[in-house]
Amino acid sequence: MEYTSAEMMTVTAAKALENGMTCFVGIGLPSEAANLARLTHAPDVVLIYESGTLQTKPDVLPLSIGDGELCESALTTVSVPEMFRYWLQGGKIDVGFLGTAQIDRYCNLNTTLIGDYQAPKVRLPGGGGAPEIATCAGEVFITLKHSKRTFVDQVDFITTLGFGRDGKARDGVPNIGRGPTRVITDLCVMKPDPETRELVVVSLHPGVTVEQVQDATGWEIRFAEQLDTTPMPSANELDVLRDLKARTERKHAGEA
Amino acid sequence: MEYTSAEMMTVTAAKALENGMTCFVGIGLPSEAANLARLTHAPDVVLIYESGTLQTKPDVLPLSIGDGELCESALTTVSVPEMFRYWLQGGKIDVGFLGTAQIDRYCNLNTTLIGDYQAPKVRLPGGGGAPEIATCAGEVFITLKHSKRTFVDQVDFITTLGFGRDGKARDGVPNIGRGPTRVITDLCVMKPDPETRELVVVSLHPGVTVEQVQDATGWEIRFAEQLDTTPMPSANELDVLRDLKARTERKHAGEA
Amino acid sequence: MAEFLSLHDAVARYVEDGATVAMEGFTHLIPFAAGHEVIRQRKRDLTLIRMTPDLVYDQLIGAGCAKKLIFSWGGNPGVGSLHRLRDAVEKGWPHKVEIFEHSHAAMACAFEAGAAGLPLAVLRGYVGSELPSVNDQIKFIECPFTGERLAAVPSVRPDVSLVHAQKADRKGNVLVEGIIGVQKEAILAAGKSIVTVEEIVDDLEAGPNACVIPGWAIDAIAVAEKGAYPSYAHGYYPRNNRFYKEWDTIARDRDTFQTWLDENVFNAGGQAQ
Amino acid sequence: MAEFLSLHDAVARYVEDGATVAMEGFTHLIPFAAGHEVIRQRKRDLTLIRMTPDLVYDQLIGAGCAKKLIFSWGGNPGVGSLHRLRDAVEKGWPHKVEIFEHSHAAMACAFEAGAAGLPLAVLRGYVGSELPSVNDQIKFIECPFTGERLAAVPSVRPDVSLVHAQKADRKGNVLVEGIIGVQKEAILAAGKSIVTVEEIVDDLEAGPNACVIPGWAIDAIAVAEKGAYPSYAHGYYPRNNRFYKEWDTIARDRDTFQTWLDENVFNAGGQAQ
Repeated sequence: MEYTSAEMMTVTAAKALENGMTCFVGIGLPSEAANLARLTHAPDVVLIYESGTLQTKPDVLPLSIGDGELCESALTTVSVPEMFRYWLQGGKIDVGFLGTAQIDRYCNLNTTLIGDYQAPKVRLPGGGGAPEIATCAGEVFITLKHSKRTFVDQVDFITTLGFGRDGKARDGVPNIGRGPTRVITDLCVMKPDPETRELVVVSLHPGVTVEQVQDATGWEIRFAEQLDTTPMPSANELDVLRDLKARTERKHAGEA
Repeated sequence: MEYTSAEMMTVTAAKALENGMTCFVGIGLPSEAANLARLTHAPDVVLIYESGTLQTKPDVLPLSIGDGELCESALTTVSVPEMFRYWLQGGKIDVGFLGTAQIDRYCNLNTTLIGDYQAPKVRLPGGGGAPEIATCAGEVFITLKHSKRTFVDQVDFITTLGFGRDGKARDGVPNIGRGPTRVITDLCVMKPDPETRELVVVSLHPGVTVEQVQDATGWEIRFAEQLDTTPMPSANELDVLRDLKARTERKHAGEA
Repeated sequence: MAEFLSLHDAVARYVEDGATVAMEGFTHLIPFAAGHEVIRQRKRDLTLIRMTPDLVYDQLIGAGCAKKLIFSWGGNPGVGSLHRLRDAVEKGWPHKVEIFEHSHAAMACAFEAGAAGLPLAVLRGYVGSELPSVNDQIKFIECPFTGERLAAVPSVRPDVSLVHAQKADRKGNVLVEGIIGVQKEAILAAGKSIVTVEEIVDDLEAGPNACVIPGWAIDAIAVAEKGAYPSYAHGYYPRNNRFYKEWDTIARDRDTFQTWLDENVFNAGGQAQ
Repeated sequence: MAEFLSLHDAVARYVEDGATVAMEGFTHLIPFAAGHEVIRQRKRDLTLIRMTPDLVYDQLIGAGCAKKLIFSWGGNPGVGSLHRLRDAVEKGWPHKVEIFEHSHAAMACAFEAGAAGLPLAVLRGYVGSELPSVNDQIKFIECPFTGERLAAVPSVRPDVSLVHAQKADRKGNVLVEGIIGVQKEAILAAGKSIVTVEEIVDDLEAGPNACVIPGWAIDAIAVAEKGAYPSYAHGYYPRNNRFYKEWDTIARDRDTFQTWLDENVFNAGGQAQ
């Protein structure tokens, strides 16, 4: 079955989630991947959105983090302070699933701005839930499209901690999560080196070359000695994903 | 119409509450007085119990601070942390209505113990909500029976602040309520002197003498120059109070 | 005690030029009608607080109402940028807006602390983030029991909060249901509060632990049917996701925006577009 | 993930001698059945935490389970003293119990902070009270923004919490309704949690913002019909106020208490008296 690189990314990101995990879900690509996981191999994955919806099972993908669909299909909905205090900071989240505008070799994320803070070239939306998702969740998965614009040597601003400018920013900090454990793009899967925390490509998507990944990365990226090929999406995964996206499209187009 | 000194106390305490006030209600005498107020001159008095019941209208008096009656007749019921944080500490309470085991000339309250803390002669239940009700509510009314055992020169322990051992403990403290503004007993009504904060008898109940009050007080208590006579309970007030107590008696006796 | 007022009168009475104003609603129950009334009354120099400034704040900023913005995520959810916010921050049009930027966790805690009457909120936050280097309202304290370093931010205590809710009863008690965000906190933390509602009912029909805010904790209630539209009201009408997407085009250009504002706010009575 | 266990097995697995244990329920849903199981299993040296230790804690203390008590109001509500607690504190029978005493506001905030994963709670509390002079767990901090002096207490983080609730569904999600106290906080703050419920149902039939605790945040669920009796369960059975009054006589005398305990706990299977 044919598939696009975007589908490859979503299916691979979905597979990162295990059944039964509690996942704090970012909007956009993470939300797509997390719901695909729920509809395929991980029916009991627990999806939590920062709008307060606990254990939600939306039939279509939400456009915003607080679509009505999320509340209607949730086990219960709590206030936003409770969500961040009891559920995230309280240590109830296994994995935070995030997107980002920029990422660097130490997995630091920038969603604040391009350029200088006082005179930005491009002002981005800001941190939202990410700064504390990244430090309070047990671990963090990141998914985004691979390009030199997004994979930069140094992020313009650390909105959200990966491992800091030197890879050591989590060392010795009490009550902090493990941080990013994998990054999934449309080209490959990366994991931080267990020692230096620098991102290492561990798996190339079928048909993708080392050169392609290097060309789309703003620093000289490392590749694992044992470089795997990411498993292809199954027909079922693609079917479920396409159905989900088609349902979503119809729903959002139909609203007036 | 004849009445007991206990009824006189309750009716007088009830009259202290004005219609529309929000009142954080202690169990026992304060609860009896506050509900009498609601059933007579102050139908829109808002009664709040620390169990989380907001704006409750119990048909019978609760035995505990969290009887089912309180929740069933409440506008809504919130968690106990929310009650203390948003409603009490958040400054939404006009008046806290408290009882006590001991009170001194500066209106300090002791509900902790008689004797020494490490080797108590009598261990009392403790502070409960009172310490913060007394400082976070706009003002505080206190009601208790008058005796040398309860009105002592120095409380054995300041569980709950009146005006401190020297009458000055509220001076210069930011974000603190006015503190006790009246004390109602079965003999009289007292108010703190506006300067020294020492309790002054401002009104004797009908038939009560200055000597009786002095004999029931553990220090040389002051009397206002203009000493009023407390208004007698009306027939309606007594009827409503007796009905309430009879209903309560029947309800609690009937439970198995 | 909640007074039933027209939205015009409520805003005229309680929203003053220069005030600190929170209009809340976490993607749900966003008080568009109230925001438009603020624009129509040409309020100026407002310090606007909101975790997720979205279209209504884009509109307020583009209309020149704002002097400062305190926020944690400023975008068009699922669509992209807020172009009026960006134009103000990047190019100073219609004038410069000063921004104080937080994370959601910190803002949520700051609303909670505001409702709780505290001057500060304490959280395990901002670890490794560079936000503290650009926002001097973020400090750190040491736990006196464990020595752990924790973040502290000032609580949110707006002069006035405006929120939208499903319904009020005739005594002014308000029910908020569904994604309740920080609405209760916004009301309780504020000096004055205005709640717009879809309707007034005899009985809220709320469960024992529903999010009900007593009338005596609210200053003004104004009926604003579809007052959250194009956002949504759980149980009443869905979110107009299409408009959220269209806004990207409308707001991208100053003239298109101005035209939209004239047609849909200034010349549109007391109703949301 | 919540496991459905018998109450015996849940207590045997999760309540260890020497553990810090919170059994909560603010006058409502008091976990009597669970407390009695702890007594039957002769657990020892427990640090018992509870805002309002009432009869069940009086029973636990009289039965010799407790080493320490952290509390804010220890009485028989509306009736008087807890005689077993007094006997332990005043006369050391059956042995001395160390007490750490707070106000309700501080305990409520400490449970909230525990659920929020924080090491401390900050509140405007204890002003002018002498409690800080007898409880070294009460400290004061200075607000870095306003300079105001605020109280700080360690958060409550029990090894295990036991609470009673109305019902669970077949996935172990629990509904608590009515006076919800600090039950949710007790569960979320604890290392392990046991929830007893009146019944297991197919559907909780809860409103959108009801107090529902997901099964994956709970360790064990045990059915205990009338598990809160003589306390009450909103929607199931009323409080037995008469028993609360009778307890005053039962508990006043050591022998009467022992006899009661034998008859109603030790020789009474896995059910509340």
